[in-house]
Amino acid sequence: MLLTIRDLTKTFPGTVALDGVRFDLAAGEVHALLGENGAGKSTLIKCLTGMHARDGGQIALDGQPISPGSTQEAQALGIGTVYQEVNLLPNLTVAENLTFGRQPVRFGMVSRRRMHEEAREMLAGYGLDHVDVARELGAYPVAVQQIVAIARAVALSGKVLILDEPTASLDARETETLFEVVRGLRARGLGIIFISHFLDQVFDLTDRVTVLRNGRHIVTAGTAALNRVELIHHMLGHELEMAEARRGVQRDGPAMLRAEGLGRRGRIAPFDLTVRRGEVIGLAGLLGSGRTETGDVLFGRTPADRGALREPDGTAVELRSPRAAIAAGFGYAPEDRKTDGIVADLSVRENIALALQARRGWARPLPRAEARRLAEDYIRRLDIRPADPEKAVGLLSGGNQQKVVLARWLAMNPRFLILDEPTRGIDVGAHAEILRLVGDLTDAGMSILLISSELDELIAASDRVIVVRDRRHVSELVGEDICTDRIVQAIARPDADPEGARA
Amino acid sequence: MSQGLRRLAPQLVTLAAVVALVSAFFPGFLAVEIADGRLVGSAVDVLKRGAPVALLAVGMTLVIATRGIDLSVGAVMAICGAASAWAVSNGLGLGAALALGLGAGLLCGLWNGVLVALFGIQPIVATLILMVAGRGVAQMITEGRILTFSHEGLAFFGAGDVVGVPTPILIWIVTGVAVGLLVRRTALGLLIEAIGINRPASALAGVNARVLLIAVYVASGLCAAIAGIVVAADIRGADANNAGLWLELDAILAVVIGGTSLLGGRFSVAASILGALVIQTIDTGILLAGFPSEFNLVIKAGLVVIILVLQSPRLGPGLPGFGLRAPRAAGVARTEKATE
Amino acid sequence: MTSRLLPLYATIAIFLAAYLVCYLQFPAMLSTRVLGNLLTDNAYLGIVAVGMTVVILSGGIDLSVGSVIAFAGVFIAVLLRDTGLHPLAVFALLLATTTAFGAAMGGLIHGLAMPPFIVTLAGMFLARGAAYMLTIDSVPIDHDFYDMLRSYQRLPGGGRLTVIGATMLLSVLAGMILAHRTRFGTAVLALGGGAPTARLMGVSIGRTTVLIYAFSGFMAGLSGIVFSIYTGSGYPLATVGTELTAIAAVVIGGTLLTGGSGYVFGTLIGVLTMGLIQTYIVFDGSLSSWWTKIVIGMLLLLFILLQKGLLMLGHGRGAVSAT
Amino acid sequence: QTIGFSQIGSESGWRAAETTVTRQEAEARGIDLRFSDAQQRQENQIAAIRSFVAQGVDAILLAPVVATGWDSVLEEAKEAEIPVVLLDRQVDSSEDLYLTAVGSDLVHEGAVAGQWLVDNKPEGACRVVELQGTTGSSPAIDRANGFRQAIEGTPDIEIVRSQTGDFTRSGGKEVMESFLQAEGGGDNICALYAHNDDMALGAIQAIKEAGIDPGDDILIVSIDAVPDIFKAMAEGDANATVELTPNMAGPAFDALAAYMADGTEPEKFIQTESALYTQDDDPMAQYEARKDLGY
Ligand SMILES: Nc1ncnc2c1ncn2[C@@H]1O[C@H](COP(=O)(O)OP(=O)(O)OP(=O)(O)O)[C@@H](O)[C@H]1O
Ligand SMILES: Nc1ncnc2c1ncn2[C@@H]1O[C@H](COP(=O)(O)OP(=O)(O)OP(=O)(O)O)[C@@H](O)[C@H]1O
Ligand SMILES: [Mg+2]
Ligand SMILES: [Mg+2]
Repeated sequence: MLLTIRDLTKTFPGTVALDGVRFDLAAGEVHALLGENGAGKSTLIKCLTGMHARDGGQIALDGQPISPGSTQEAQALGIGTVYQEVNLLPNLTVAENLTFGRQPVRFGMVSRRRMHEEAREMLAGYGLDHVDVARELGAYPVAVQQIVAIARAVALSGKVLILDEPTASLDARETETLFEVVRGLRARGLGIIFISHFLDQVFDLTDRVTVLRNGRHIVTAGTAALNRVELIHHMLGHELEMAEARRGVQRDGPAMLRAEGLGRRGRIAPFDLTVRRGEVIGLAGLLGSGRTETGDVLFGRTPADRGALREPDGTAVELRSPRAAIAAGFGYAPEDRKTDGIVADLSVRENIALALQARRGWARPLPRAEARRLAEDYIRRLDIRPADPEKAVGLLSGGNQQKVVLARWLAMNPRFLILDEPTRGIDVGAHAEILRLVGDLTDAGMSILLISSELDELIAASDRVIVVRDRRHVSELVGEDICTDRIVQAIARPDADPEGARA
Repeated sequence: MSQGLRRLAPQLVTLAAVVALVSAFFPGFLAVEIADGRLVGSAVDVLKRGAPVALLAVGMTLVIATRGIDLSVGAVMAICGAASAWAVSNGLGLGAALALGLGAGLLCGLWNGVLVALFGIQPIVATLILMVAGRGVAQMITEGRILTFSHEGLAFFGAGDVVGVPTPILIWIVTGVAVGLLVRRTALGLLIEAIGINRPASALAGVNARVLLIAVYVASGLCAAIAGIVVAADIRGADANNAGLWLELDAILAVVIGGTSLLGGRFSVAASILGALVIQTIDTGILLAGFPSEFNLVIKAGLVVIILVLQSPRLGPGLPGFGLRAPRAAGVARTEKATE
Repeated sequence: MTSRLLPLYATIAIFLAAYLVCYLQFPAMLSTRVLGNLLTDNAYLGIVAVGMTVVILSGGIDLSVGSVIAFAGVFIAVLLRDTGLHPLAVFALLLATTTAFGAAMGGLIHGLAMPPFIVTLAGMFLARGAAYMLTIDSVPIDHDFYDMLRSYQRLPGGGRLTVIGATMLLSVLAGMILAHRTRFGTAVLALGGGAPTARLMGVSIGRTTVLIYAFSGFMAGLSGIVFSIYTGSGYPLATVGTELTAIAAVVIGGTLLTGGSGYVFGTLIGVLTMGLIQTYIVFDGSLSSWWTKIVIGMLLLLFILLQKGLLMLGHGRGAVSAT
Repeated sequence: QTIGFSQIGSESGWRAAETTVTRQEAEARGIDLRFSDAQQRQENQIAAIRSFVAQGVDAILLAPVVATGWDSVLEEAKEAEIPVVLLDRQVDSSEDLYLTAVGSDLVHEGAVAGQWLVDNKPEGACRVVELQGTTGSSPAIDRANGFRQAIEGTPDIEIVRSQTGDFTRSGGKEVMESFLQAEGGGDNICALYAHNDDMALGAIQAIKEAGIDPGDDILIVSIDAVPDIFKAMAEGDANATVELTPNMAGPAFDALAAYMADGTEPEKFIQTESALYTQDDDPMAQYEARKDLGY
């Protein structure tokens, strides 16, 4: 075995994150690490690479016990990692990020020319030829950043490559590129740990699977020997009740909002959109196509500079700021939960009550008992773990943080809710739970704008799908047209954009 | 209630330790007697002399909770003291004097708040501007001299007493309790903490970050105004050059000793006031102990370092009473930096 | 590439424009004499600001530098007076002391997870207090070697390029190389971009923090040497508040106080801008004490607002962020 | 005629008065005065002098913030043939670098104050507390020394406590409060020596608030002769002050005029009088005479 982990234990105050976990990684395999949100996957990785000090257990690489104290030491041992949360430094250039710590040096000074050359070489094969390595990383979209992070980790990993949810913000094409690279590395004899909530990808890419649940090792098996249902059963400890697709349930509620030529220069071209009561509108498109921008304009985050949003009776809805939008009964769960969603040091209770409190105004505090009831209610309904309303949100696992942000908006009971990638980083169980919730909410009359990169999800949940391309709403699909082929077709439109052809 | 006490425990222990230390050098430190119907004693002096820093610390706590800092409070003290002194020495009466002083503080706070919240200037720089220019404004009011007055009504705020208790003590207690109640009995505290921890996310949740930011700087300006009036009333004169000089640093120190992080977020007004008392006890203790003046700074620096080391979250668990500060979630998922 | 450089260009443009305005009002401002003075008079500030830039780039702050400069002056003066050591030996001792002092602060900041603002504030009290303990008097420095250090190169037009002015330019150059051309510099920027991320990237946070504050301590020591050459004495009350001037210069130079973005060369421009303001006020000579303060504050504000304005124009769009 | 004036700052009422008087004197002589406020910083003063030189003024007045460190900039002025006159404080540079110095002898001031106490102390032992100026500033050092020299031969007088009050009123008041606490509520103190009047005025308030009678129970002697101390004297709260005249510029301008007219070299030190004022010198009249000088 390339890497063996035995009896790994890690406790945080109030949480046993890992409880005697074992894990093996062979050279030349891709090993999936699976489990619900908060199962302990990221913690396992962090203990392995020295980010967290482990409480107990042994780790051996090539039979030698190792105990890296920092990412640096892990890298020196040949373990390259793409972490789930923070990855790279947006204020440094792409080249600096890629070669960080190993920049080519001459006479003590970094040779920019050679650094840029090296960086370009490292990026070769990822389809990022258009990226200027001398520009700051922050100038590029998340997807590019994610791939840069992967390229860096690949270059650093002599023996082991760890990918913690690398595909969460990638689209299909980029995911495929990544998989090609991973397969190449596997062929070269590397061991690869792959964490993901996308089971399709797991079956597509990996050789073996290890499932964690509540910090315990549940099973390790060859991927081919498992089927989807078994796998989910291992992860959840019970069967998954699937939410049925909405198609056919078609609703024609009365129009509730009408956008007329709403747009903002440089962000999103003017678009018309009618939102009906109780319907789910899906927004499909490639990364950077302008979906988030649509949401931003509708919520007043980047106020529109043209057009208007009107009530059915013709009065304009004021959308100059998020506050105005909230006052108009809107809600918005943003795409980037870490920077725009959670307030890390506040407790789960306070995070859930935050928007409600902001709407009530500072002078009318939400009684503590009421806030607690609210928090406990949503902790139960969304299965937020650990179920402690007083825990600081920043200490929750990624997926659970996402649920807290959702709970904040559900507690507001808005009439129009914008969900930008609500299921990113969320496990299968919660995924289904959220989709079911979307169904329940619309039944109760709420309208939802759903932005998602997962076509299956869009198809399952939407009454209508609007396709966005190059910051423009290009087509609208309803009824039977809502299917993968039609959407992909509309997104790609080969004649316009031959390069991004197959999504 | 017990939770509140737990939050204050490190500060209370620190204060007790410093008091014990000073008492070792000056045994009569805690003795309080009643002379001419008023309380006198070193401990009373500490409470009285601590008033300016305690008042500044109240406002500074709110500003720091929003991840800001207010370097201008010393200069604002000078301006407001000067404005009040100017008013009484021009025969305007007590009401006008207080109104002018507080009004000046409000304007200064508004100025800072607008620069920070609307123009997006970083707090250190924004308030540095008023720190430099403000003292000039104060000097302009007093024309460079010490503007003395003999108005008993105004002097009462610095040198008077109510049933034997010096007025400055009552003023900071009342201000502290009022602000403490205001932020904790309403949702202000929560909202301030939220924008301090993650302003973009809070704004997106509908928190009116701009107005709140301006409000905390205004609060800080008002606290500085009260402190400025107390100081001017104390010496019956506005000393534009020296009133509040470098007190902003003491106030910030008080907030930090009080356990509020300079990175914003969770705060406690009461703990900051305790921090101010710790600093004043050290200052008074140095005076009482009778060391030569050139040792003052070294002693103060040494004690501050020791206190900070003992309160450090990294050393916490080993020492009873300390390290009770909750581990920050910062390491896990804090927004790195408020992008502009 | 450009977006990071934009604040730098804005700073340079504003400085040149301001110089033009001054020149139009007082033609003597464009003499080599004034230019030479700008370098000499701000040499100590420039040097310490280079150290401050590195600290600020890492997301920290160093409030101790003003006191350290004063300490350095007193240290040199007292040692030269009381011992037979050669100035160079004293310089070496001093630089070792201030560097160690900086390193100790860096160690505390990292080791205790305390904010730099507070640790260096304590350092500020401590260094000033240490200066007092050496002497409370101002001590003149009388040494032949110092006369040599005070030599200068005459420029056409009566100006002088002094040794200390040249030292400042060299320090800026060294700072530019360190911050922008070495692995250490990248690590500093990484730290400024966010410590947790930097840690994930393999930056040794503790080592880097210690080195950063040690560097700042070293530069403060060097600045103290230059200051002692400039004034030919040591005085424990010298350079009170210089840390704030240095911070203002760094910020005017286009470095973000939050860290992670900025240029050492911009700091040079920031320092010269502060010097220009000072010179302009002296040339004008009509401001009372209080108007001097108010005008300095307003000019600072003007520079910062102009910079913001230019940046916005450069980005080609208005307020982007939501509140 | 253009003359540059590098002033230390405006840290005290006395200094503000000096600035005012200098301006008045310049105006009376038709001099174009270029004023520069150095905000207590020597480096600013040096830079200002260099700018004056670059500007080509006819003469420079310098009130040096500290005694040391002026050699090179004074040399520069000398090279440019611009005479420099020092005001109110000395420098330790060679005498040929400046035309003359106008000022009072700080040590002498302290000595005058000390002598007054020697002459007026009550019978028996006298425990004195001292409010020092800003630690490290030359007036604080010299005034402390002068006072000690004067009381040296009088074993009855003992300085029991000495702390800095930073030359400010509030500093004086705060430190005096702790002195009173430390010295048995003030019963053990016979006299207070303050390095300037402002601190004395602050201390007087502290003494009054402690229920003691300043001027009688505790003798008060200080230096500067600012208007407010005369008021206190008139009310019997203060006993004596040593004058430091703010009119240093008058003699300086006269010396400069003579020098420029025919090259008359003035004396190197033009000492102003350190007059002693007590309650017997009609303090109210003194107050009226001074109150509009910008103190
Ligand atoms: N620094 C920490 N302090 C306290 N608790 C923590 C900390 N980090 C993680 N936890 C807890 O440890 C448990 C495991 O978290 P971990 O991040 O490993 O989950 P995960 O399997 O990666 O989940 P996800 O799929 O949501 O990313 C969670 O209950 C989490 O709340
Ligand atoms: N400051 C900026 N300057 C220039 N372009 C920017 C800036 N910020 C974002 N963009 C561009 O806007 C797009 C935003 O990326 P993002 O991936 O969020 O787009 P999106 O339309 O919301 O797609 P998705 O929702 O799938 O992520 C990217 O294409 C990025 O290049
Ligand atoms: Mg995870
Ligand atoms: Mg998006």
